[in-house]
Amino acid sequence: MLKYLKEEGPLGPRLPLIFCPGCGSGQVLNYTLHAVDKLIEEDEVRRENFLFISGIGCSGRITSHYLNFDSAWTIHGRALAVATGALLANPAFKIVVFTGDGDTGSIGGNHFIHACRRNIDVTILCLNNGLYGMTGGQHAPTTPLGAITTTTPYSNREEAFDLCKLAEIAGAPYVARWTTAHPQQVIKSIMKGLRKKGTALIEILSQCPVHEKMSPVTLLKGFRTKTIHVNKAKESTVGKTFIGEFCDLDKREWNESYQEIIDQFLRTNDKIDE
Amino acid sequence: MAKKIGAHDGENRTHDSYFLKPGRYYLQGNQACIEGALMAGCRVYAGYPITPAVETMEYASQRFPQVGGRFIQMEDEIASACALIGSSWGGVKALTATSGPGFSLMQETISIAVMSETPMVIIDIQRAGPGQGYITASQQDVMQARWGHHGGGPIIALAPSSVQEMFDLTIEAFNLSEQWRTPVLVMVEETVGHMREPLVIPPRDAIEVIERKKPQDLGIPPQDYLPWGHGVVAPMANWGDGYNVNFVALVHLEDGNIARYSPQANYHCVERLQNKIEGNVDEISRIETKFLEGCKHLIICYGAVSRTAMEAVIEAHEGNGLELGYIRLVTLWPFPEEKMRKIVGNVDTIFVPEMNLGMMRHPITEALRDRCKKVVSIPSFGILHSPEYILSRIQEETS
Amino acid sequence: MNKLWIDERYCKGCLICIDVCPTKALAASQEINSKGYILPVEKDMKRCKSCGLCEVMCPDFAIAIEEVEG
Amino acid sequence: MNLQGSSKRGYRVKKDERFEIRIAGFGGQGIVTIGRILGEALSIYEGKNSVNTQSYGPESRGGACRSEVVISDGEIHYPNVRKADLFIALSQVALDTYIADLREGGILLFDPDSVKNVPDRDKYRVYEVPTMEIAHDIGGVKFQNSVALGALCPLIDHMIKESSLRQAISRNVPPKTVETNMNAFERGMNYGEEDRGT
Repeated sequence: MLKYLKEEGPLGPRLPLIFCPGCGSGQVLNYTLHAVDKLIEEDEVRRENFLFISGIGCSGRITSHYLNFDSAWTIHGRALAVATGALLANPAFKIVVFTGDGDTGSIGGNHFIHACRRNIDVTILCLNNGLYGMTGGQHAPTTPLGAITTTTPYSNREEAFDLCKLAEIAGAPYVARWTTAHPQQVIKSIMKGLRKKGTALIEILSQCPVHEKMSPVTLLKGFRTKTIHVNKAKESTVGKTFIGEFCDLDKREWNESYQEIIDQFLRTNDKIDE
Repeated sequence: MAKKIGAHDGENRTHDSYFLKPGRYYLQGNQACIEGALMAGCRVYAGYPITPAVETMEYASQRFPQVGGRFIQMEDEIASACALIGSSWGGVKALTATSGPGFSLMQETISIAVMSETPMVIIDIQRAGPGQGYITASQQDVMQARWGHHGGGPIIALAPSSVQEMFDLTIEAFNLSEQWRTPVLVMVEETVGHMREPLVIPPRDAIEVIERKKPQDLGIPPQDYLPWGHGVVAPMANWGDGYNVNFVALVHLEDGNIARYSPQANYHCVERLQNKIEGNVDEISRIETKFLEGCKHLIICYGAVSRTAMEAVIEAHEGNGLELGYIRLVTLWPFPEEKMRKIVGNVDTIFVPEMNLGMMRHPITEALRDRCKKVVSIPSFGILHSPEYILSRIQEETS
Repeated sequence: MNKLWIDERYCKGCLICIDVCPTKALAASQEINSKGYILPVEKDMKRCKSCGLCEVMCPDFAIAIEEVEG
Repeated sequence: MNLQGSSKRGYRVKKDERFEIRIAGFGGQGIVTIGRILGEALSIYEGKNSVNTQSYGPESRGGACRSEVVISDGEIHYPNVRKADLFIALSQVALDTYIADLREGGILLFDPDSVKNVPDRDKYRVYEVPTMEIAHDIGGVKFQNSVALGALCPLIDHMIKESSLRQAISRNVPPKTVETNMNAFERGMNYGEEDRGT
C-alpha cells in the first residue's frame, strides 16, 4: 500500500508515520488503503473521487501529509461539517472521515448526530481508544466508568457513550463496530460504507500502548477476547463489547433527495415559476 | 506528584488541610496558576484538553476535589466557558484554561460575560498560530483578548512572566474579576506555562481575597434590587440567594429589563460598561519599570519576552553603557496610556519585542508617538527571543 | 521459501507482525537498533504461507514478504 | 537583581553567574523528567534558583525532545540555555542539532549506542555511558532517565549532592518504580568507575 503514500516530499521524507509504536491509527490507515485499492480495482472508482478528511487528535494526523489523495486535516470535531460542504460542491466524492472518540464523541458530537440525521454520503471511521492520546491521556466520553486517567485521577464518574447506538438513533443507515484486531472485517465494512449512499459509521476500537501502558500485542489480544460478535451474543455477554454490523438499511442520501429540488427547475411542463 | 504535594500532614483531614503550606515549591507555570486560583477561593474548574494548556487541567483534576472544589472536563471549549457563567452566577468563582484555538471558541461566551458583568477567569496559554499553527509559544492572541469578543466591550487582561506571577496574577485576576464584575483574561506564553521555577507560597491569611459585593451585604432587599444598578460596579445577587435574578445578556437597563429597548438604553448600557473598566484604568493597571531615568532608548515588553529583555538590558548596561530603559506591561488591557505618558520622557527609539508580528506596538505607538522618533517592532515566530537577537536589532537601529 | 523484508527507516519494533503470523514464521531480534527498537527477523520462513496478514496489520507499512519459488 | 557593575548612568549592574544544562534525545527517553528532577533537586534541596524549560514536538514517542536547566545563585532572567556548560545527548540527531551550543571545555555526556560520531570531541570533556543498554538491562527504556541522572551526578557534585538527586527522583517517579529507578541511578553513577572517560 506504499503506492498510496507519499514516502518522499519535495523537501524530504514524509515517513515514518508520526504515530507511536504499535498505535492503531497506522493500522486503520493500512486497512483503509486496502479497501480503497479494491474499490479502484473492482468498481473502477477514479482516484480523484476519493477525499480523506480528518479532525484533530492522533486520528486526525492520518491525513496530515502522507496520502497520495486529496485530503483535509481540519479543525477538532469539525471534519463532518467540512465533509458536508464538500458534498454540496460535488456529490460524487467518495469521502472517508478519520476521527477519534474525543474528536467525534466530544467536541464533534453535534456535527456527528446531524450528519447521521441528514444521511450525507460519508464513511466515518471513528478510532475509539477511549482517551485523548495526542494531549496526553485525558478521559473521553468513551472512557469506561471507574477508569483512572490524567484527568480522572480519582476514577472516572461519567458513563460512556455507545457511539454506534448514538449513530443508529440519529439516523445513520449503516453502523458497524470492529477492532484493529479484525482487519478483514474492517476492510469489508469500509468498502460497504463507500459503496453505500449515505452515512456509514464504522467504530474501530483502536489501541493506545503509550497511555494504556500495555504492549500493542497484549492490547490486540484483549480486543479478541473482550469482544463478541453481535450475532453470536446469546450466552453470557456481560462485560463483552459487541462488534459486527448493527444496522444496514437503505435510505435516501441527502444529495439524492436534494437533487430532486434542483431537477424540478429543469422540468418544463410543471408550473413552478408562477 | 500533586498527591504528595497536597497531602495533609497528620491532623484530621479537612479540605483546608489540603492547601499548600507556606514555603518554597518547584512547580510548573500551568500548576502554579491552579494553586493561585484555589487560594483566591476558586472552586470550579471546567475545561477541555488542548496543548500547551493541558497540565492545568490535569493538575486541577487532582487538586480541586481535595479542597472541596469540583473539576469537570467539558465536551469542548464553548461548553467550558458556558459552564463558567453557570458556576459564577451560581455563586462560585470559576476558572478555565485553554490555548489559541479554544480561546477563539470562547469569544462569544466572553462577550456574554462582559455584557452580563459575570466575574470569571480564563487563562490563555498562547501557542503559535494562526490555524493549527504549532504547539510552541507565542503572544499572538493579545489583540483577540481585547477585540475578539463581539460588541467591543472592555476587558481586563494580565500578562505573567514567571511561575511566581502565574500564582500571584491568577489571584489578582480573580480579585479584579470580583471587584469589577468582569471576565479577566490571563495571557500566558507556552514558555511560562511549561516552565518550572521556585514558587514561594505565602500563608493563606496573608493573601488578600476579594469577594463580589452582594445586595444582602449592603442591606438591599430583593424588591429594591437592581441587578445592574446601585453604582459603577453593581452588587451581584447569585442564583439561590432568593433575589429571583433574571440573567440576561441583551441590552438592558439597570433593573435588567430588556423590554424598553431604545438606542439611548443601548448607548447607556455599553457606555457604563466602558467607563467601569477603561474609566478606572489607573487603579486596575500595573506596569514595572527599570533604568528609566534619563534613558536614551526604551524597551517596552510583556510576558515571557520581558525575561529576555531584562537580560539584554543588563548586558547593555554592563557592556557599552547603552542607556536603555525598560518597561514591562503587567496589565495589557485596559491599556495604561496615561500612566505611560506620565513616566516616559523623550527618547530616541522605543523597541517593542513581541512573539508576534507586532500587536501591542499599536497602542504603544498611539500613546507615545510624540515622545520618540520611532517605534521599532522586534517580532519572533513561535520561539522566545534570545538576548543576542534583541541586542543585535537594537545595535542596528541605534548605531 | 519466502523472504522477509523490513524497512528499518519505518519499523518501530511494535512486534504485532510476529504475534499475528498464523504459522509463527517470525521472531524478535536480539539486539536493539540505534533508535532503541527491537525489529522482527526471520525465524522459519518455510512456514510462511504468504497470507499477508503481517503486511495488512503493520501500523507503519514497514514489512513485506517477497514470494520466492521453491 | 543585584546592582554591582557600573554604567554611564551610574546604574551599577552585574550579571548573575549561570550554569546551563541541556538534555536532548527523542520522545519517550524521559528527557523532560531528567530536567524536572534536576531543577527540583537544585531548587528545593540545594536552595539554588533554577529554571527548567522543555520543548518537544506533538509526538509523544520518537519526535525530537529537549529539556534545559539554568542554575544560578542570583536571579535568572532569560530562561533558556545560551551557551551550555553541560550537554546530555541521548540520540545522534540530538547531538548533531545542539553540539554547537556546548561551550568549549564544556561537559558532554552521551550514550555510545545511539550516538556514533562526535565531531571534534577533544574540545569537550567527554563521558560515554550506555544509558539505553543499562536501562534495558534493568527493566526498560523508561528507566533511562534515572541511569542518565546517575551518570550525571559525579560530574556536577560541586553543585548538587547525591542525596538531593535521590530524593527528587523518588518524588517524581511512580511510587511502584522508585526502587528500580534507584537501582538505575546507581548503575549510571557507578558505570565504568575505573575509566570515567577523558
